[in-house]
Amino acid sequence: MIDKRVADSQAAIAGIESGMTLMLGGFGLCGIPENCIKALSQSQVTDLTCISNNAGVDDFGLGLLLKGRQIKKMISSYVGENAEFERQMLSGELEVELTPQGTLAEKCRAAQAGIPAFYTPAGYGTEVAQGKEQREFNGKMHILEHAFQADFAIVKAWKGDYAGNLIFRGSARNFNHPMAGAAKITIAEVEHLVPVGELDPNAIHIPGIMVQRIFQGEVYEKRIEQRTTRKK
Amino acid sequence: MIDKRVADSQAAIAGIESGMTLMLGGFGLCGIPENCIKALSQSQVTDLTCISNNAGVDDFGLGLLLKGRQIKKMISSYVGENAEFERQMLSGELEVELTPQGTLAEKCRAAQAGIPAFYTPAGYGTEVAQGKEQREFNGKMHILEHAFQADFAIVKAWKGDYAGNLIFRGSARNFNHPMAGAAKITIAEVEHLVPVGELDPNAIHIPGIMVQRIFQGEVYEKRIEQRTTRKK
Amino acid sequence: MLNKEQIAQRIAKEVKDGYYVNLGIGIPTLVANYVPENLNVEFQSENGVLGMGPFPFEGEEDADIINAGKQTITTLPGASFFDSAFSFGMIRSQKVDLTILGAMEVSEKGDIANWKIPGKMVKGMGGAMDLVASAENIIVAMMHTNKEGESKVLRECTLPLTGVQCVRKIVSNLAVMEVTPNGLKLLERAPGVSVEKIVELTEAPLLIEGTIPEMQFES
Amino acid sequence: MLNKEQIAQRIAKEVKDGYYVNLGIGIPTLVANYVPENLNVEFQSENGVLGMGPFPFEGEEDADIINAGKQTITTLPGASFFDSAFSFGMIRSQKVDLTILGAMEVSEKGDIANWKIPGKMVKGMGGAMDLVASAENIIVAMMHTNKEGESKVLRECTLPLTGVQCVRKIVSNLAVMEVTPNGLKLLERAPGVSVEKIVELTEAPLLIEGTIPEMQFES
Repeated sequence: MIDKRVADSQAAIAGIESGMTLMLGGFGLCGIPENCIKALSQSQVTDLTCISNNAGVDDFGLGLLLKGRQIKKMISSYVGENAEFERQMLSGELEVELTPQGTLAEKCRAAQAGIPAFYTPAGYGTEVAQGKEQREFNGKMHILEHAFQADFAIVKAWKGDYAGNLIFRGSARNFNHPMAGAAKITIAEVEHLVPVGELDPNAIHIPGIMVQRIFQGEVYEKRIEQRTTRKK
Repeated sequence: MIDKRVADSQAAIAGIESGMTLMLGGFGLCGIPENCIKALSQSQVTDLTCISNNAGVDDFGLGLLLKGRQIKKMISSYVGENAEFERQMLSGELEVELTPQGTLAEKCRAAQAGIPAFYTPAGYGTEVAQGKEQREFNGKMHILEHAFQADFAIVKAWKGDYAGNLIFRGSARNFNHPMAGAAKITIAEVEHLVPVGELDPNAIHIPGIMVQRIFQGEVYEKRIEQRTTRKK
Repeated sequence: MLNKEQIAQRIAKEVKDGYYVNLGIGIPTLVANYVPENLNVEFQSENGVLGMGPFPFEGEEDADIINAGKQTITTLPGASFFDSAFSFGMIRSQKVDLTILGAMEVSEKGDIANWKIPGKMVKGMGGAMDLVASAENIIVAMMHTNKEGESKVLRECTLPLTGVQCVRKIVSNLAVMEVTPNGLKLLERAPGVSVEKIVELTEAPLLIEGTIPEMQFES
Repeated sequence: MLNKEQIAQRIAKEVKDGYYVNLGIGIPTLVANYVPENLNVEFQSENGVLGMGPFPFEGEEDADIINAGKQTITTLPGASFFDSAFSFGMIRSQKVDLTILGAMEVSEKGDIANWKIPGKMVKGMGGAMDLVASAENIIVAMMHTNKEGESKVLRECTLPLTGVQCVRKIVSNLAVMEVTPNGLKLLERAPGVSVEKIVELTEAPLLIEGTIPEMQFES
C-alpha cells in the first residue's frame, strides 16, 4: 500500500502557488472541497486560474477566494449566484471563460485519460466554436477541444482510504470523478478516511493511483443552495 | 422504472443479423457474455464483424462462432490461444484487424460517450499509424482514432436489475464497461438479475439507460484460462 | 393563452412510455408533474442522476442529492448516480429520448438562443449547448413574446446561439409549432387564441395546413 | 550470464518506494518476486486491477480475478478494480511509474519491436503499444541474443515496431544498458561476462565510460 495521507487541509495545499491552474470538483455547492478552499482562502496565494463548473456563492465555496481577490480567471459552465463575482467580472478584474458543461467535463476526463484532444458536437455554430477546428464526422459537424492542463486537482469524496482510493456519494460525484488524476497533483479531501481493506475494491470510484494526497476534512458544512421540499 | 427484461439468451439476440458488427465484452475468457455467444453459435447468423479484445479458445467463447464460420472479421488486440482461429486467419478466411488494447477500449468508450474521434499516442511510429492523421500535441506525436460503430454490444455483468443497471465483479469489468451503450442496442447478460431497488445507486457501474435488454444467463461455466495457484 | 403550468401540461403529452427525459430549469421542470403515472419514464439530471423522484419531505433534504437546478431531490427505485463526464457521454450518445428546455429565441430553422444577452451579465450556457448539439428530440417551452410583446419565434435569432437546427417542437403560451424542412408548421393553438393572433405575434412565417385544432387538456 | 530469474532480480532493483508498476508477460512477471518487502509498491494490471497480490491458494482461484496474462491472482488490501478504458487512461496519463516488458529487438535510440514477426502467425500487440507510447520509464527485460546467437540490441530494429524512442533501460542476460541522447550506454555487466564479450554480442555501438561494474546480487 502506498500511503497518501497528509495531516490536514494546510498540509494538503502545500505547493499551490500564485499563478497556478487549479481544478476544483463540485456542482453548485454539492461536493465541493470546502476544507481546501477554506485553507486556500487563508493563504497568500493569488492569480489563480480555477477550473470549476460553478463559482460558489458570496460567502461559501469559491466565493471565499473571489472575496479575497485570489482568482484571476474562472473556467466554468455557469456562474453567477454571486454578487462579488458579478462585480469583478463586469469591472474586468476577473477573466471568465465559459465552456459548455459537457465539454468542461470531457476536457477534464481527457486530461485524466491522457487524451490530448477530442471532437465534440457541443457548441458548433455558436461563439464557443470560434477559432476552433471544425470537422464533419458521420454527417454532423464537431469542434476540436483540448484536454485541460492543470497544476493541482482538488476533489472531495465521501469515503477514502489511506491508499487514496475514493468513493463518492449521490450527485456529489459530478466533476470530482473526471478531475481526479487530471492534474499534475491531485488532492482528495474526504468525509471519512479509513484504513486500506475497508473499501470494497469493486465499489471504488477512483483508484488511489490517481490521488497523491488525501486527508479527512476538518469540518463539513455541506451547505444546500436550493432547499426544496414537499409537505408530508 | 423502464423494464429492460427479456426472457433468455434467444430472446436477447433477436435482431442480430448476418453481416452486422458486434461488440463483445470480456478479457480472455474473463467476463465474456457466454450465454449470448452460445445462443449465437446455435443461430444461422454469419459474416459477423466482432469487436472483442480476444477471440476465445477453440471450444469456448468466440471460438464457438469461429468453429461455425460465423465470423468474417475480428477487431482485437490479441488473438491466438486458438488453433481454429490461426487456421482461418492464415488461410485468409478470417480477416483480422489488430488494434492496441488501450485504443480498442477508448474507441468503445468514445462511441459510448458520443465522441466521434480522439487523439492517442499509442501506435505512433508503427504500422498501426499508417493511413491515419498524425498530429503533435504538447511536443509529442499522436494519431487520430475514431469511435467504433456497432449494431449490438453484448456485455456480461455480475448483477443487474430490471431497469438495466449493472454491477461488475473483479477484473470481469474490463471491456464490458466501455462497450455498454456503445452500440445501437446493448444486451446485458448477468449472473444475478434482481428487482429495482436492490442495487445501491452509488455502486452501479453502468446506469440502465445504456442497456436495452437484460436477462439472467442460463448457465455460467466461467472457465479459467490460466489456472495459477500456490501451495498452502 | 396558457400559463406556465399549462405549457408544462401540454408538453407532458409529448412524453412517451419508456422515455428518458432531461428537463431544463423553469417551465420544463414543471413537466414532471403532468406525466401520467401509468407511463414508465425516467428523468435524467445532467449533474449525474438518473431516476429522479419528487422533492424530499421537509427535514429529509440531503446536500449530496440535488438536480441540475441545485434543488434537493429524491431518487426512485432503480436510480443511479454517475459523474459529469459519463452524464454528458450519455447525452452526446443520444441515450436521452427527450430534452425539454427554455429559450429566449427560436428560429424557424430550429436554431435556439437561450444563454446570453450582449451587454447583460452572462451566467453561462451550463449544459444547454451539449444537450442541444446532441439530442434528437428537443422541445422548447417558452413564452411566445417578450415583455415588449415582440415575437421570440423568429426568422433568424438575433441573440448569440446556443445551438443550430436542433429544436424539434416549440410549445408556447399561444401555440404548438413543429420545425420542418419547409419551415415552422403550426400544429395547435391555445384555447381561445385564433390562428390570426398567432400569425400576428410570430415573426417567422408559419405553415398552416387545414384547420388548426385547439389544444386539449384532460384535467 | 544471467538466467531469467536473475534478470528479474536485477530489474527489481530499479523499483523504488511508492512506485506503481506494470509488468509484462514472461520475465517481467518474475520481477514481483524480488521486490524487497519493505518497499511500498503496487502492481497494475492493464485488464483492470491495481494492488495485485500473489497467486491464490489451490482451490481459491476466482475466474473473475485475473491479471493481463489471464492468470488467476489475488488482490491485496487497498486494491481496486476498474474498466479497460479507465485502465489505459491511467497508463496514457502516466500514472504508472515503471513499465517492464519483454522485447524481440531494441534499438540504440530506444525503439522497441516485440509484437510481430512477418510471415509468422501474429497474435497482436495487446496493451504493449499503449504502454510504450505513454510510459516515461520503460525497462526492457530480454535475452541479449536470439537462438542463432545474433544481437537483439541493434542500431535499427528490423522487425515492425511497437514504439519509437521509448525504452529507458535494457536488462539482458549479459548487461544493463541505458538509452541516452548520445546512444546506448553500458552500465553494468553480468557476473563473469567481459565488456569485450558484451561489445561483441551487441550490434549497436555502446558508450563505455570508465570501468563497467559487475552486477551485484544481495541474495
